[in-house]
Amino acid sequence: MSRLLSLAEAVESVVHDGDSVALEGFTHLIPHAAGHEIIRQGRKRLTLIRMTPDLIYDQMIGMGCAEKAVFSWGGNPGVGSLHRFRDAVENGWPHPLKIEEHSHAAMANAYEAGAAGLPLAVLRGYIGAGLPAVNPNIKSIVCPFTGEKLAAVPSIRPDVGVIHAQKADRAGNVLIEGIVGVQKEVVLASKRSIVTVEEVVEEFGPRSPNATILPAWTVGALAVVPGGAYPSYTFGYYKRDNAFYKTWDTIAKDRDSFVAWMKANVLDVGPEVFAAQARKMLQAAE
Amino acid sequence: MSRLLSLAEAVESVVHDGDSVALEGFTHLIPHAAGHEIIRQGRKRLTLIRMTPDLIYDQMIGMGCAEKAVFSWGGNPGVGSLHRFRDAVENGWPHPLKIEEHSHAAMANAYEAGAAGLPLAVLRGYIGAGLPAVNPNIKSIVCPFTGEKLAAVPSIRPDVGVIHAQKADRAGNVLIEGIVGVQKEVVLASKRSIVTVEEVVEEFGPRSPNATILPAWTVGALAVVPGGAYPSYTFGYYKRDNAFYKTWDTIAKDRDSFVAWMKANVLDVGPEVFAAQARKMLQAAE
Amino acid sequence: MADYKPNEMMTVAAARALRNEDVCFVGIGMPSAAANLARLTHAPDIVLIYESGTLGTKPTVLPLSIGDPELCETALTTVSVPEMFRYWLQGGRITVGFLGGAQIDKHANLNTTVVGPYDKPKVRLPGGGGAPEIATSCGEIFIIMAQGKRAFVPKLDFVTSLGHGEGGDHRARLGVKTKGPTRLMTDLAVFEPEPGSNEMIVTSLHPGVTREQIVENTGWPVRFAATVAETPPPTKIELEALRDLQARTARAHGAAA
Amino acid sequence: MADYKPNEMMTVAAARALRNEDVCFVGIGMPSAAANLARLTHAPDIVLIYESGTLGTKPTVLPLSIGDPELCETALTTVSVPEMFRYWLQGGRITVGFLGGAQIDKHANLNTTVVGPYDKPKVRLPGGGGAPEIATSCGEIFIIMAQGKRAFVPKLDFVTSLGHGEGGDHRARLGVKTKGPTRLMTDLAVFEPEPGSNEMIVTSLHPGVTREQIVENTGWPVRFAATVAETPPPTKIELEALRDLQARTARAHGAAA
Repeated sequence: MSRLLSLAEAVESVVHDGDSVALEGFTHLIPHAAGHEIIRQGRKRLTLIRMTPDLIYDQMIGMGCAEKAVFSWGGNPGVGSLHRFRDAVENGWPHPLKIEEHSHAAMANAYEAGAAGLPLAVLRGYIGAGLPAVNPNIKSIVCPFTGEKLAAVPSIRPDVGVIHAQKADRAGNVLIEGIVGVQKEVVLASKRSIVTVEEVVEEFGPRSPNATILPAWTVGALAVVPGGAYPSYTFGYYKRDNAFYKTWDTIAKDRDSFVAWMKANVLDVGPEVFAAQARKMLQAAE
Repeated sequence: MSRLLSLAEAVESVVHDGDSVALEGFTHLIPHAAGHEIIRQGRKRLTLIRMTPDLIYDQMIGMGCAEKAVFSWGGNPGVGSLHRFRDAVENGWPHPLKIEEHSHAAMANAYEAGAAGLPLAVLRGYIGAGLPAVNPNIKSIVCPFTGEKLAAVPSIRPDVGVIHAQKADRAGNVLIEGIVGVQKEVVLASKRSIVTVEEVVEEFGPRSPNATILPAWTVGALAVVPGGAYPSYTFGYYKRDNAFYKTWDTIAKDRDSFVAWMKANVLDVGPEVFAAQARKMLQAAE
Repeated sequence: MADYKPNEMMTVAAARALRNEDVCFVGIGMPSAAANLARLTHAPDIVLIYESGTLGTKPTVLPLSIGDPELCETALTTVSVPEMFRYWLQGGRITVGFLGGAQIDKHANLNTTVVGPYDKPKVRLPGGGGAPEIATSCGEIFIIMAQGKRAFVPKLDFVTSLGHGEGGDHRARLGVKTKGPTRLMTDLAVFEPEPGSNEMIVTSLHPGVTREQIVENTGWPVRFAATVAETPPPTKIELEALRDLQARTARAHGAAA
Repeated sequence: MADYKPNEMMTVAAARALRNEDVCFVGIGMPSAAANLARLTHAPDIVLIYESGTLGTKPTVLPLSIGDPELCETALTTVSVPEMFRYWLQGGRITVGFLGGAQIDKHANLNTTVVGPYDKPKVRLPGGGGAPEIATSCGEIFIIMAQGKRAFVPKLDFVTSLGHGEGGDHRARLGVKTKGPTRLMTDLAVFEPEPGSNEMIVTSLHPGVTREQIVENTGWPVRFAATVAETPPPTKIELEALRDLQARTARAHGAAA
């Protein structure tokens, strides 16, 4: 049953040093506020799992939270490199980062298999590609009916899954709309979970009979963080701050400017700053 | 791209003698009108695939359309036996029926795998159960990561998939709501398809961003048949005729009363009778 | 205490076994009546899931089929059938699954497939449906079946779903981590697995039922626990809730004719 | 005919290759510009799919990321990412996939993973994302890449996604049934696979481009088709549609700052 906590309490009680942690959200609903809180609480040696490491993992890696990254595409979408991620891989700064690299198809299937309680995902994948030679977690099975060789990857079953969503109701059920990504899968696949939401409502009210809802009993800690996905976005609430994604390229390029930005915008503030940032994007959208 | 046809034209052009045909709908949205049309057109030697054979296959089997049934639960839900199905299996009337029997989990996974273009589905299933000993299409694979033995079944990829849905828009996209069952999967898994709908609207208008929609280019023939799911139901349109399901038990128990009912209610009429039957259930619901 | 029928005692006994915090995979018929009775009495927060995909459903009348409109209309949300079997059942999210059958043996294996040989059945039953995986994926299994020698047999004609297999640690030896059948509710008694052997033994007799009646209605040499309780009879509240539910259901299903 | 830049010629050439009946898996950047240009000009019914799950999307501005709000708001519907990769990509429902990369070889294999050794990269690139399966699951592949010796290399540092492998029937020998790269659009020319060898050869030069320029900007001994066409320059309609789209996009992304 989901417990309504402050974000600080949620991270404190759910995320431990050394955990495998998946903060998911495919461009949409990226749990930036939760990522910042993990940084503020100084978590170390995390295995960070995420299809698109993105700004959120650039920040966590640059601040030294990560020992390993499991991912399928590590860039700043539409902009370019993740400079902190590259600095860790290429130069070992702030310390070396192990990587386990997959394709999107494999990771999406692996989350699906994790949610389904299976030990592996099977896909027609990686044919003629270089990754199987460098990632021992890409194996194969042979179809007993057709003889076809298919790729197999371990299902993803993180210690902790973290997502952001539109809203929860008083009972603690969570509603997700728009680009739903692997949001539902990562919560169902994880041993523990944190869900941040824009708001808590009395009841969801009229909705599609097939709305994407995580029932309260599948959710761990629940925290209300308005704007918690900024500079990503929350469908129905505020837009993506595409300009910030471009600005990040400059901030992150240099170690000093990165550290200064993190101090001013993460270490010295709290999750309450997200509401104002999202408000700005709401106005921009109107 | 979906083609708008009469139901008779759709069945005429899409369903051939000897085809494997899956008429799906998990209690909800069962394509009864399409089943009746297949009977009227006298299709023979079909392999009928369906999780819950139900009244619709009781009728098709009793009328001699089927050579084989692939299924996971063959009963009249909440009522009892399928007498025509039993008569075919137990006594070979009107002729013998081959069966391939699975569990629900296996068939649901097999449709999913069919939609996903895979040759097999993998599940943790059939442990300690008797079916693997009598169904050679239940095999296993070994997880290369954990060593766990998991069940494997061939994916379902029928020649023809047939479903009923709420509505299509002018472009031929199809919207499905409520208990969505394996409706989407069976169309995506099939080589050809027929979708009957309650109505065609200009545009779907406001809807969930994640509405279950089959794009026009994934749909074969489209036919408008108001009430086409009766005595099953269409969420948002009319209720299930639970009383008829009970009545069917009496009709189907006896070969003569079955044949008489089929002549009067299927052979001698057309799909236009469904609208009035559904209207009755609409009134009952109000 | 009102007058009641054996069937009502069976349903009430099954309802009582459910806890407010359970997530229950419900089958049609008696399991559905028992699960909804629990929800309407002592377990208002119980989560009911039907294999049609309806999560957290709260029907006001009992469904005739596994996918009646009421189930979807009153659900928190409804997922596809593949998702239901993958994420929810196989995912290990169900605490209790309800099963029944045409035949049961002393280790609570069930047959709903055939009477007679599989290839040339005397009676072709509906088949397993969800049962083979419900039996192994749910945290534990409750079984509801009216007792009688044709149903409570020494050897099943077909094993549709695994109970305790050949007894003892057979489930564990098959790699199954869930408990299997922990409780069998009949119209005469409650059975539970004997620690060690996992043979289903009588642990509670319904009021007025004798050991002789149990023996006469069980096809194997039935055994009794060292201490056999008497099942508390249905309370007024339980009976009224059950009868109201069944009356509403009869009206709803009949009205459609 | 208006003045235009080589990048514009490249985008227009890519747009022209798309047909009105195509179902196109679109990547971010130039593929997105080309696919939307096609939709806004000669292929109004083309179905655009982005890997974020948006089916049949019709954005009025180009997305910066693969999952910008515009994509979902204008889509027919949006599915989960596992479903996108299972039912839509692997399901074989996409006729054309667009790819690009940091490096390409003469058989149109692509590298977007690393420059230098994998374990100790000189440059760590973003990685494959959807590319490894896009490359084999789509009916055919169009590639857009600006030409230059650092990108058009004799040997890839890493094979992120399969093109024609070692050439010839290598794809078929790997069990792949799709066509692979059928067209490579650069800022200088159009390449197509030579029948038989499946080596990418120049089949059309953009207006004003010389064979010498191609040779200077290709890291392998580039070959030309027996008959090399001249790419028709962008029409006024094409250029206006492309520039309008890019101006709207710049305003939309800038305005958010």
